[in-house]
Amino acid sequence: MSAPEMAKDPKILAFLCRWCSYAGADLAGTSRFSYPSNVRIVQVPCSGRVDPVMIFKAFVEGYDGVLVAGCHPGDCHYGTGNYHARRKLAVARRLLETVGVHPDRMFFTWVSAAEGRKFAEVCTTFAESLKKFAGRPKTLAREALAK
Amino acid sequence: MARVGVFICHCGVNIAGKVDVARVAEIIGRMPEVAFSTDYKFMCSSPGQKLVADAVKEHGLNRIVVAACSPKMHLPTFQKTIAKSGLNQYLISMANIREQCSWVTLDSDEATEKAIDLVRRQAKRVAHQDPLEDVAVAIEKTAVVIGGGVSGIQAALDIADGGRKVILVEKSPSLGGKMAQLDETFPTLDCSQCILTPKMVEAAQHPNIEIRANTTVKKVGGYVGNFEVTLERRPTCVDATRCIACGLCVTKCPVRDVPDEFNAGLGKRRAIATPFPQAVPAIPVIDRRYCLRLKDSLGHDPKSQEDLGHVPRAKCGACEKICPAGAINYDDKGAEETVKAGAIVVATGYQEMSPAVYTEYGGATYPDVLTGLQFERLVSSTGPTGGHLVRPSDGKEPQTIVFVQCVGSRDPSKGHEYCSGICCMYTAKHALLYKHHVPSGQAYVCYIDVRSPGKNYEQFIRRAIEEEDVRYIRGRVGKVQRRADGRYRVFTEDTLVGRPVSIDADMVVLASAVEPQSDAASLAQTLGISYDADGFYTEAHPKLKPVETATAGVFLAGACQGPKDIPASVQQGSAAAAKVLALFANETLRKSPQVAQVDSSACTGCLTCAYVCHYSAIEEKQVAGRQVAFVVAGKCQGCGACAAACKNKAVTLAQFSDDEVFEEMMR
Amino acid sequence: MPRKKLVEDIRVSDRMFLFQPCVGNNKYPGIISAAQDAMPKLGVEMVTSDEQTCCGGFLTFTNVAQPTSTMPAVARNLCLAEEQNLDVVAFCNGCHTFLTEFSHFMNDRPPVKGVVNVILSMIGREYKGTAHIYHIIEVLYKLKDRIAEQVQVPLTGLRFATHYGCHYLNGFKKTAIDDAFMPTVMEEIIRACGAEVVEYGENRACCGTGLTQVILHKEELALPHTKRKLESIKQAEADAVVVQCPYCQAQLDRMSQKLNSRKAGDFRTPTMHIIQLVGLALGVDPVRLGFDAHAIPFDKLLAKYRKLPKRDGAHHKDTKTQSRKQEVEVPA
Amino acid sequence: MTDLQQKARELLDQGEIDALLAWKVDPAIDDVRPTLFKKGDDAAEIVFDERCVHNLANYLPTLTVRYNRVGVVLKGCDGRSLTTLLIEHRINKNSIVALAPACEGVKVNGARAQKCDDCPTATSPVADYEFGTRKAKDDAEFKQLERIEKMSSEERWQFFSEQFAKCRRCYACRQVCPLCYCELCIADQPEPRWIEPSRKLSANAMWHLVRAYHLAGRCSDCGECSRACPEGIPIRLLNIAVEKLVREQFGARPGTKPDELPPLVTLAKDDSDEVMEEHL
Repeated sequence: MSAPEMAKDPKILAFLCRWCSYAGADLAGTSRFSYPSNVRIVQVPCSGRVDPVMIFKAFVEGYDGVLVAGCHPGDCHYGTGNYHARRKLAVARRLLETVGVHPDRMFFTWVSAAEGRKFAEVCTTFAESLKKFAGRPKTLAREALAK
Repeated sequence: MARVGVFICHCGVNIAGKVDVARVAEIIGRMPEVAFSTDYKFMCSSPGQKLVADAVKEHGLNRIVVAACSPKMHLPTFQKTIAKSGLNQYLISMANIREQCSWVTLDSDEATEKAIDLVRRQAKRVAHQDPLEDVAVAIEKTAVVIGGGVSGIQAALDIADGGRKVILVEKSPSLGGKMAQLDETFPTLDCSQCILTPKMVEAAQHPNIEIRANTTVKKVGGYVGNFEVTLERRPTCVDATRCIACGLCVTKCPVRDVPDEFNAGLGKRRAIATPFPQAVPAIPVIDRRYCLRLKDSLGHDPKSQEDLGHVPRAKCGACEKICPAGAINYDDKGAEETVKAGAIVVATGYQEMSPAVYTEYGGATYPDVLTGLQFERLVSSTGPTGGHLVRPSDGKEPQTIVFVQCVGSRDPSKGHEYCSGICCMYTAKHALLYKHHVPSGQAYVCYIDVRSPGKNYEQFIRRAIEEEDVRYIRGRVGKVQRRADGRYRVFTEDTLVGRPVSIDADMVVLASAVEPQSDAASLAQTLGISYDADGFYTEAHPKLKPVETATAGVFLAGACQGPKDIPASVQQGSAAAAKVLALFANETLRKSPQVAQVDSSACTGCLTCAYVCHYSAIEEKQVAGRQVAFVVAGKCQGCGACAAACKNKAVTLAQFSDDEVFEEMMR
Repeated sequence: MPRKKLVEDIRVSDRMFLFQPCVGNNKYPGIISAAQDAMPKLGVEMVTSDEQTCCGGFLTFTNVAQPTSTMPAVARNLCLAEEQNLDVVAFCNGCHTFLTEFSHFMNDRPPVKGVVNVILSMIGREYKGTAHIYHIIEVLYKLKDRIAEQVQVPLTGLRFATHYGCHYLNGFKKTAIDDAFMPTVMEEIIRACGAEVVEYGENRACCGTGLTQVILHKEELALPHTKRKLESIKQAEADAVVVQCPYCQAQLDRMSQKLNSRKAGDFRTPTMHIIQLVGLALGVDPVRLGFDAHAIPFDKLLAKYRKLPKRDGAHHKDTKTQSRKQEVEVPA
Repeated sequence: MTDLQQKARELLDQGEIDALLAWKVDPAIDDVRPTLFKKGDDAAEIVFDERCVHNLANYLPTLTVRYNRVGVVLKGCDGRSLTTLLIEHRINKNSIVALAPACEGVKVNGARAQKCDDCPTATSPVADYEFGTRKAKDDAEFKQLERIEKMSSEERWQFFSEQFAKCRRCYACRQVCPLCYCELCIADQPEPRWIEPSRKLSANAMWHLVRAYHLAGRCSDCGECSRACPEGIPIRLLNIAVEKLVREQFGARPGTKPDELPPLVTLAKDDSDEVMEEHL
C-alpha cells in the first residue's frame, strides 16, 4: 500500500444546497459559464445537512478538494441551516488542518441562485489553487491497493 | 435486488452535441445494478416518457435514472411517468448532465467522461432509495395578502369571491398603494382613483376580507397550508373601533406643516390626518413624529416611533377634545396578533427611486425638477394645488416642460441596470396631461428608446407625438442648469441629428426608476423567499411559475416581483389568487415525504436534533421507558440539520439519507 | 453633498506643508501669504520649503515631458514634506491632481517606486509615500466650524459666486470630497464666513483655461466659453467669484480684463481664492491678501468690507493708503 | 477528617444519598481507585489529591439508573463533563449530589497533567457542596498545541500519520470518555461505512477525526482519552485544537455554564463568515 499523490487535474467534490447553490450551478450551465470538468456535485437540501463526517470521508475517498456552498447568511430557505453549517464547517476545517490537510483543499462559501457566474468562478479558482499541490502526497486519502 | 433502468437524454443537441450519449448508455449498461440503459432524443417528450414507461414493464425495472437536464426542471415529469407505470414515484433519480455537464464543459471527451461518472453515481444512489409516500397535512383555508395596492386588492377580492377568508395587510393607513396617487392612467386616460376607489370600498365591505391597516408582517412561521403569521400594528393613537371618520380632529390639529407623503412631499398635511379623502379605511392616524402632544416623548431620533418614555407632554390635546367618539388614545402602544393562514400573497409593490444621486439634474434639489410621481400629484385634482399645474417655486404655469426619461433605469453607473418598463408610457401620459393643462405650452421628451409593448400603447405614444405635438428628442440628458432667471437649461443631444441640443424649460420632470421597497430584503428574509440581484422577489420559474416562489404557499403579485404597469399587476394579482384558490380546493395537502425520522432504538435522547431544528418539529417521546426524539412529520420541512447533527445517525432524512449521500459521493 | 466617509478621513495636523502653486507664486502671491497668515488662526502652521519646485503637472499636460520623467520631481517635492513628517496641502487643483495621481501611481507600483528611488538616491533622498496630499478646500471644509468660531469680520451682506474647477471634482471622482455636479463644500465655507452665496447658471462650466493656455492655445474657442461663464456671473451680481484653483482664478480674472479691453464685454466681478476669502473673514490684513495683483480691482468689495463691523468692535485700519505705502517701503 | 470526608459521611449517614462515588487507595496497586462508598463509616477512606485523575462523570449515567441518589466527588473537568451530560439529558440532576473540592491539579505518570494548565474551572461548575476556594481562570494557552501550530501541513501529517498508524482501534478512548455515549457508535455501523473497520492509516485517521468532531464544543478536556490510549497517541491534541477555535471564535468554554447550549447547536447568526477561514 502506498500513499496516493495529488492530481494535476484536481478532483473536487461539491456539496451544494438545493435552493441556492445547486440552482446557482444550474444557472452557470444555463448561462454557459464553463468550469473544470472534475467537479462532482452532490445535492443536499441545505448546507446544514452537510455533516463534517462527509467532508472527512471525501478526503479519505481521495478527492483533492471539497467545496461546500449554501445560501448566503440570512437567505437560508430553512431559515437557519447555513448558520449551523458555518460553525460545523469551521470545526471541520480546524480539525483537518490540524492533522495536516492543507486548508486550501477546502472551500466553504455562499452561492445564491442568481450567482451562476460566481459558482463557475469559485470552481475555476478552487481547481486552479489545487494545482499547486500536484505531485505532493494526498494527505488522508485511502491507500492505493498494491498492484 | 435493484434493477436500475438508465435513460440518457440527448436534449436535441444540448447534451448530445457535447456528450457521446451512446457511449454513456453503453458503459453504464455494464454496471451490475443496471438492467437496462438507452438514450433518446427528448426524454421529456411523450415518446420519451413512453420509452421509460415501456422499459419499466418490459425489463422489470424497479429503479430509474434519467440523465438529462437539472432535476429542478423535469424531475416531477418523470416522477409522474414512473408512477403511471406502477413504480413508486420516489424510486427515481436524475443525473444533471445538461446544466452541470454539457453546458459547462468545453471539451467533448471530458464532458462524456463526466457524464458517465454523473450517471454512475445516480445509478448507485438510486439503488439505495426507498419507496416513499407523501405526507398529508390539513390546510388552513385563510390567505394573508401583504400589500394593499391594486395588485393586493385584486388578489384579496378574487380569493374572497372564491369563498375563502382573506386578511389584507397594509403598512400605510389606507389601501390604494401607488395607483391611488396617480391622476390618470395610460393608455385610456381614465381617472385612476375613479377606477380604484370602488375596488377599495368593495374590499372593505367584503364579508370575507379583513383589512389590517398600519400593519406589517413581523414573523412568519409554519409552512404551506399552516403558516403562522405575526402581524404588528404600529401605534396610530386613534381607536379604529370607535372612530366615526368625521374628520373633525384633522381640522382642529394645529400642526400644519407636515410633509405630505401621499403628495410625494409636495404639499403639507396635519399631524393627524387621513392620507387622502377617499382613503379606506378612512380612520385618521396621528403622526407621532410631529404631534405636539407626543413628539417629545419619542427618542432623540425623530424617525423612531418606538420609544414611548414618560417625558412630560405638551398640553395640546386638540384632537382629543374635539373627537365626538372618544377615539383618540395617546397611549396607544400598537398591537401584535398571530393569524393562521394556508397561503401568503406578497404584493408589496415598489418605490420610486430618489433622484438625489442625479445631482447633474438637480434631482431633489431644484424646486421645479420633479419626479414622475410628484408631477402626477401636481396635475391631480386632489393634489396640493387642486389640479393647477404650476411651478412649486413661483406658482407660475410652466410654458416649456422637459421630460427626462430613464433616470435611474438602464443606468448601471448611478441607478439600476434594468428597464423600469412603465416610464415610457407614463411620460407620454404626462406629456399629454401637460398639454391638456397648458394647451399653449411646449413639451419635450428626452428618451433613449421608446418602449411601448402593450395593447394600444404604441398608438398612445403616437398620439402624443402626432396630435399633441410633443417633441421627442433621442438622447440622454447631460445636465440641467438652473439659470439666474429661474428657468432651467436642459443640455442633451439629438442623436438622430448628431447635434448637441439645449432647451430652456420652466419645469423638468424626471422619470425616476421603479425600485424594490427599501424593506424588501428584510421581508424576504421573514418570509423565506429569495430576491434577485436588483432586490425584486424571485419567482419559482421565470416562465412557467411566474407567481409562485421557491417557498411553497407563498405567491407573488405585482411590482414586488419586477417593474409592472397596472394591467400586469392586476393580472398577477388574479393569477396569485387562482393559485391560492387551487391550493385551498384540496382538503389536505400532499407534502413531500422528505422528512426526518428518528430510529428510536439508536436514539440516545440527547435532543441535539431538537436544538438545531428551525421548525420546532422535534419533540421528546418515551419509548420503552427511554426518552427519545420524535419528528412531527407535518412540521418537518426536510432541511436535514437534525440528520447532520445526530452523531450516531439515528436521524434519517428521507431522500437525503446518509446512505444516499454516501453512494453519491463515493468515487 | 459632501462624501461623509472621505471627509471623516481627513486628518488636519497643527503643522502642514504648504505646497506653493506656481500660478499662485507668479501671478497671485496673495494666495500664499493669505495661507501663511490665515491658517495659523485656525491652528495650522504652514511650512514652506525653498527647495520646492513645480508640481510637474504643467510639463505633463503640455506633453513636453513623459509622466515617468516627471515622477522623480514629484517624488522629490513630496520628500520635502515627508522628511518633516508633514502632510501636504495643495492650493491648486493642478498641484493636487498631479501630486495625488503620481503618488498613487508610485505607491501602487513598487517597481516604479524603486526606479524613482534609484534616481532620488543620487541626491541622497528617498520617497516613502507616507505623506497624505490634501487640497486646501478639504482642510478648510474640515475646519469649517473652527472658521465660524474664529471669524473676526463676519462678511455679512457680501455675495459670492463659486467656481470649483474641473480638475478637482470631475478629474478626481474617487478622492474629491464632494459631488461633481452639486458640490456644496465651498458654499458651506463661505457661509461659515458669514457671507451669502449666489447661484448662477454656468456654475459647473469650465473656466476655459485648458483651451487658452497650455495644450491648444485656442483663444477663439476659449474666449467665448469664458465669456459665457462671465456673463452668467455678472447676471448673478456677485461681489466676487470664489475659486479654489489659481489657474481658474487667472483665467476668470485676466480674461475679464482682456474681454473688457477688446470691448467684448464689461466684466467687473473680481475673482479670489477661497483662502483669500477665509483670510478676509479671519481679519487678515487685506494687504497681505494681495488683491492688488488681481487684474479686476477689488475696490468695491473692499469698500463694503471696510464698513463691516468687526466682531470685537474694533475699527479697520485704512488699508488702502497703507497698501500703497507698503509698496514703496519694500526694504532694499 | 477533612471537610469533604465529613460531608460525605453526613450525607451517607442521613440517607441523603444511596452511594458515593469517590477515590480510595488500593494497596494492591499502590494508587487510588474510583470506589463506590455506601456506608458513612467508610468516608474516612475517601482520598482527594493529585492522584485522582479519573473522570468519575463517566460512571454516573449507569449509577443513576441503579441508585436513586448518587453522591459524587468531582474535579473541575469531571464537573464540566457532568454539565454537558445534564444538558444532553443523560442524567437527571435530582439524582446527583455533587461534592466539589477545589482541585489543585492531577499527575499523570508522575508529572503534572498537561490539561491542568488549560483548566478554566478547577472547581466543578455543578456543585452542591463546595470545598476550598473556587478559582476560575480564563487564560488557557493550550501550550501543547504550539508545536503543532509551528508545523507546516506536511509536517503535521508526518506527525499525525505516525501517531494514527499506531492506533489499534481498541476504542479505549471512546469507552473512557463520558461524552461518547452513543447507543450504536458510528464507527460500528455497517452501512454506510463512514469509518472503515480496518486498521489502515486512512481509516484510523477517519476515526480520530470523527471522534474529535463529535466532541467539538462539548469536550471538557479531562484528558482521559490520551491517558487511556495503550499506544500513547496524543488524542487530546485534536480536542484542544477544536476547543481553541470554539473558545476564540464562538466564545464558549464547554461545560462551564450549566444553562448554556453547546456552541455547535447554538444559533450563531452573528458569526463572521471568517470563522470558516480561521487558521490554526
